[in-house]
Amino acid sequence: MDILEKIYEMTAFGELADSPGTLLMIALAFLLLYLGIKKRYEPLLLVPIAFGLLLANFPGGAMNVVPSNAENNIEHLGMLEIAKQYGIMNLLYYALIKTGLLPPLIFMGVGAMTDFGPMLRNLRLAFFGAAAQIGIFSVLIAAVWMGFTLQEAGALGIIGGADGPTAIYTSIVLAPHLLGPIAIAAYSYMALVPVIIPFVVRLTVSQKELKINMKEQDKLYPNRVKIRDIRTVKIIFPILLGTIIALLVPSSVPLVGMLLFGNLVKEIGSDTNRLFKAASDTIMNAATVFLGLTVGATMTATTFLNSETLLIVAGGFIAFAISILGGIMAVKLYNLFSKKKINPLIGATGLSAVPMASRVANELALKADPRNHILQYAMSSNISGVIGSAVAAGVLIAFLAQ
Amino acid sequence: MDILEKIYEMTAFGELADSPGTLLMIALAFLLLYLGIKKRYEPLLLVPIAFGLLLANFPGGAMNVVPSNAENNIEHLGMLEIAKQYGIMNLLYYALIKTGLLPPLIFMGVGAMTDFGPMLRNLRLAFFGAAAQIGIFSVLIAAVWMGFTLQEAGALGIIGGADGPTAIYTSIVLAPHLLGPIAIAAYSYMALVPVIIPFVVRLTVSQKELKINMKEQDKLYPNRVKIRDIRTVKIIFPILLGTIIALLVPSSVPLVGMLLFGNLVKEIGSDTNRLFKAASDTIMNAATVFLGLTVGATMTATTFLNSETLLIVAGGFIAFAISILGGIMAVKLYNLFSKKKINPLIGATGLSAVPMASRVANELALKADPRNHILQYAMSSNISGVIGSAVAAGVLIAFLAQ
Amino acid sequence: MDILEKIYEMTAFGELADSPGTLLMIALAFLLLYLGIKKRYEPLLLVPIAFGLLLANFPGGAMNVVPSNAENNIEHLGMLEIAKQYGIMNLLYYALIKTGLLPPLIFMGVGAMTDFGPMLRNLRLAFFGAAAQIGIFSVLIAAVWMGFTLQEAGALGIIGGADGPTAIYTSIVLAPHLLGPIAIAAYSYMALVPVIIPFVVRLTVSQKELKINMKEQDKLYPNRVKIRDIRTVKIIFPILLGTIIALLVPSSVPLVGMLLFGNLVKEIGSDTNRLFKAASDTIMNAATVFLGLTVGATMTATTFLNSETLLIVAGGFIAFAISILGGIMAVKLYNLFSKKKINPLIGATGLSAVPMASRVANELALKADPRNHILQYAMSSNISGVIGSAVAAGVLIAFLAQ
Amino acid sequence: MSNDLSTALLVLAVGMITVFAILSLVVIGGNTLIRIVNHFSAAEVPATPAARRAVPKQEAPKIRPATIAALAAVVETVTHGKGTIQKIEKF
Amino acid sequence: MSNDLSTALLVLAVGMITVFAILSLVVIGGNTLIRIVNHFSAAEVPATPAARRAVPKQEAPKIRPATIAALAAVVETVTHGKGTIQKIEKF
Amino acid sequence: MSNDLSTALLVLAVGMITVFAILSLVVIGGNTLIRIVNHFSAAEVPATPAARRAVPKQEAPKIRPATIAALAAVVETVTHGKGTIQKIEKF
Ligand code: NA
Ligand code: NA
Ligand code: NA
Repeated sequence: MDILEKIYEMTAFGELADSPGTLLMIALAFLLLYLGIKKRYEPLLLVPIAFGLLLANFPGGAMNVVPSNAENNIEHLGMLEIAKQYGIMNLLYYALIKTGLLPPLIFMGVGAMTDFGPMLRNLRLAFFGAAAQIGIFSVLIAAVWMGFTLQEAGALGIIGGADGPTAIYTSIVLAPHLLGPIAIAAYSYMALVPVIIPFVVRLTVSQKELKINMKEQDKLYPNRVKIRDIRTVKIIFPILLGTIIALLVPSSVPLVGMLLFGNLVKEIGSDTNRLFKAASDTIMNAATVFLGLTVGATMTATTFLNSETLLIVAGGFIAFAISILGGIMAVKLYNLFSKKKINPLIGATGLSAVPMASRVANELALKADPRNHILQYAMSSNISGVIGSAVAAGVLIAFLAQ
Repeated sequence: MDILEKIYEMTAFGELADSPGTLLMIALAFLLLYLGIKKRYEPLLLVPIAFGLLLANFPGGAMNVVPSNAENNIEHLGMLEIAKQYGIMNLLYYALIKTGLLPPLIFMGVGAMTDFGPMLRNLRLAFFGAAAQIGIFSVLIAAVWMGFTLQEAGALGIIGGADGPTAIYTSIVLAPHLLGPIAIAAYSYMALVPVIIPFVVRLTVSQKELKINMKEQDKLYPNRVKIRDIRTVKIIFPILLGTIIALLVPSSVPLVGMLLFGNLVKEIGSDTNRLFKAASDTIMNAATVFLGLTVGATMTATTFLNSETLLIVAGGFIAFAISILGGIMAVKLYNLFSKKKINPLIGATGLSAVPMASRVANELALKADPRNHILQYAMSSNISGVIGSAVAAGVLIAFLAQ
Repeated sequence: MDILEKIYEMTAFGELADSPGTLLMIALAFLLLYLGIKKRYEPLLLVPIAFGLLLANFPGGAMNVVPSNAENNIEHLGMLEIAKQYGIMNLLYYALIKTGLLPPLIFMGVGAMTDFGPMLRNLRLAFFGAAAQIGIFSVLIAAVWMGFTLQEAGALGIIGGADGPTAIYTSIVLAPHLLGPIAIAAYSYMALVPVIIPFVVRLTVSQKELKINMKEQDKLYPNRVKIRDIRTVKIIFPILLGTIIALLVPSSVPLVGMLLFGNLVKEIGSDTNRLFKAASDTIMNAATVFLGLTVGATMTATTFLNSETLLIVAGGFIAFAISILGGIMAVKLYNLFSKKKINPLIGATGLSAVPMASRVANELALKADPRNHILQYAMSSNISGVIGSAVAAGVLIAFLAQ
Repeated sequence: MSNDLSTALLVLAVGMITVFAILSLVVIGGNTLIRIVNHFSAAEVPATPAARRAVPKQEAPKIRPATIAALAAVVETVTHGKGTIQKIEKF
Repeated sequence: MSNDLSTALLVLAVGMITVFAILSLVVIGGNTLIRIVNHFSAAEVPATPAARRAVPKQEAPKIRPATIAALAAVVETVTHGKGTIQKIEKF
Repeated sequence: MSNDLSTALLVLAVGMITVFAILSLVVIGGNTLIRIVNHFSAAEVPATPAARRAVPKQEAPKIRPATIAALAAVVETVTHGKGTIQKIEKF
């Protein structure tokens, strides 16, 4: 039966029998598809990641990302050579991901979809986006202590920034071999924010604190500055913000600079509408497709099924929890010294995970007191948490990149 | 007259006089433009192919694709070196086509525009998409017999798959020097489906068979399974399909996997709408522009004007005809043994060329009996013909790629 | 204070103190942002150029374009190596700009947004798009005389073509080190057309001439040819135009060919609507974003702050003025010999800068005589000025490229 | 028979067997899938419709066809047959 | 005169001659094209207008605002306020 | 304490200080910006609103705000508050 033998050789069954771990990876892909589609966990990212994972783990399809090493020397091949020898998935990975190109492009899109209005109207609350970065650095230390290298630990910690593109960009620079599990952990926990935030809040915030009504506080202690010309402020603000950050943490410019460019072309309006469409739609959507598929394709049995992955999953959760805790504690500290009280939930949203965290915080506040709408206030620290994470990533890169 | 001499040197007239075949190529470009614009033969592909052909054959414009060989070693140059030495058309060709990138991306778009609904509702008929692949392999044998190499013969045969991106992908892998004529033959014959299918049907199908009414057969012998939750089925189906194909023919994963990813993000709906827009619009449209222009630019007098091109044109037609015939005969064979009869036109549409073939079959059925609407049934074998061709391409690549 | 020292090292202040010229560059970026946003000078290009300039001049951000030289040998590195060593801005620059890819893609979009209708209806006036190219070649001679190399002088002269992508493409080929100032000069003067054209017109055209009424002249001396089937003419015209130009100036094919392809898919209509969308929207918008950012990023204190930049700014203005003058004088010459008079403003719009120049000319005519609408006539020489500049660029490249 | 020809014949055999095998599996697998989904959707019939309504596909499926037909007729009348409705979205 | 200057003068001459030559050819060629197309379209005048209407360009510029207002009113009535017109295209 | 751990501690200190410093500067800078813009916009109050209206965001340059308001009111009334105008384009 020559023909049947040839057919068997062509199929993937032989290779599957040789590496049974691959079946686990395929099962993981199905699980992620289930979470993304049915449970609606960040479907825009989890679905393509899961599909890339699926494609990568069908043996013989040559759709898995092959890590570059001293032997295969992929990093120094031309793009055409990579495509010929390793297929289109590696072409996409080495051209778009390994070059660090896609995360800044996605940040440009994030910027074009971000409205700094709520933050500008409650600028003081932006401060609490800083405290919620503590999870990043705490887990960095814990991970180093557990034996990760400094670079790996930094990439692990950045999960606590609760921002997908930031986590991916930092991983690419510091520890590309951990890209897959870090991306999955980051997006999964962002999807789980409706579970994680209430969990931490219940442990640390009293009912009385949850009932702190931001609007009433505003009436009692009114802001002195009203914004008269929001359009002009919104146009100048991203330029100002970019200048401040670029001067202090230049290594965060590829991320933050693109975010603010996207925001600027949005705020200018019709004059730059073509640029806005490119940033928020054309480039953003295509980048999301390729990012998801290629990140998924980095995960094969050999690169994924090890104890590091489990530690990343555990560490990522801890980083999230500590970040939320940090934000809450900073508010509590502030309330000790200020007459004008702030709802600790505003600290929790410093985590980022925009706008999910704000919505969750708003619901928690409404549950404690049905008239206590804090969404607009939460958005302020929420957006500043994105900036905070990008700055933290810049610091990690400046100190740890090799 | 130094100035006039300089002007003459700058113009293309000198080079045109040296290679009169170029005028033939320019005439071919005009013909294809006429067919695409006035006759509306697959204008989305034929117009850019024709324009690329035109640009490539104006001497001195440096817009023709230069094949890589041992001497110029283009395949191992960097992208910037290719652009500097050979111009932007070669840059696009070597970055997007020679890497095999565009056909899978276009397949992603095809998937995002494919509705498996008609196929799922008449799943049994999908079986006849298999028989209509016989043209591919018949012409493979004939071409080998006529002296083509195995690789060239496979690329020639795949024209019979009646699917543009599949034909282009297979040609890139097996015989890139034949890419131009194969692409033109494939798209031309797809445009000629309203002529070719009636031609084959008239020779082989009786009026009585044309009058077989699928709806009445369905009433006489009803399906036992009704679909209660089409949305869930449509979401799981591409994942199931991908898994089956990937296990059996891994080499078709780059094509079929991307098709099914496009389909999945379409079926999930609003949650992945951004991915759907990227797949079906942004990436698809840009890919079509670049595919057409560069495929057209591969054809110059030296690469195109030879006997091989004529054989490809002839062989492509035969492959189409045999595929249609195969589908029809499979139905006839089935009807011999089954009480529930199937209209042989359902076999003919196994060719693929979606949805043109189904429309043509429907018209033929209505001509024989004005109440005999078979469109929904024809779409089933029609779509499964696309899968069949992609699988056939995978087999060709698995056995013949060097 | 080890920590503060580390922080200081991380910031950009040290480097800023070392190269104070960078502060001037940042100030220039703010000025350009002001001009683009508030003054609405070509915001689609000036805003991204200004932002790219800003990003490039924050020290330590690694967002500035590093010129390739014999030492760093960037031109011969792979894309991944460029990204790793020089960051994503250099990746974008070397992949999209230095390869010469983006200007032809933008020209495709320009073509898809150009309507040749007004030109076809007043075809005779297209002739005056030729005379307005004299500024290009005059400034070429002046620049050579002042000590620029032939290549630099050609790139400087092309500013007088008043067409952004043409100027950028020619600069990339002839003098890439001058790309930044040339792009800024070209777009700034295009934005200043409402000032420059009236300035030249006031010096050279009499009130009597401004009152020449094109419609009345048309009634007195009617055209013999009316267009009966504008759609067919518009479809064939780009093909005809492309063939004429390609035969005479093959080196302009990458620009003009893409322009005409974009125009063709627009004129064909719904059959090629997907290609039209790609050309005029998807590809165009993304290309504009990347072109602007990278062109801006080529300008750093070391490459920009020198006397050449000042000469380019001055030379560009002179080229604009001479081009306008050339167009006006050609009309005056024609009027000497023809009974049917032409308004000299039609000559001025031969400059190109579509459609701004036509609008300005129309306003000047209306100011002289409120019933004298010349917009449709001005558009004819205006559009032909684009073709004229692209042809002139082709001649420069054919004779001067090394 | 040349070596190439015998390879070509082998590819013919393998190819057609594979295509038939895969499409058979698609038919069988698809039918199994439909049955399984039917099984679960039968069980949760009372629950799902509401839930699904909350997650509509692409664009608003709940504008009744009758309404659309009415609209189309109106558009046809008002535009003298030159206009069509491209997209109707619910809010 | 330096060598570069003489090259520049040559380029000026060649450039202006070429630009004038090409635009002359465009004028002549364009006029010829219009005449030829006129010739053929004259022949098929009764046939084409209808056919052309069937394949219109990109999008319809000529739907009158009044028509749109009427349409909008109708849509609101029929959909009980739940529909809006997103896009109206001519065919 | 290992070398890596001390580096990690240093990064923690530097990182948190930097993040706090930057967000403080953002708060201060943002407030200063608002005050400055307020100062200028107060000065040009009579001039700007009209000017700004002439340059509205995203699209529709020449549909007058009054028209839009009227339209919006109509939609609001007819749709009982469930409809919105998504896009108005001139033709
Ligand atoms: Na964060
Ligand atoms: Na097929
Ligand atoms: Na010009």
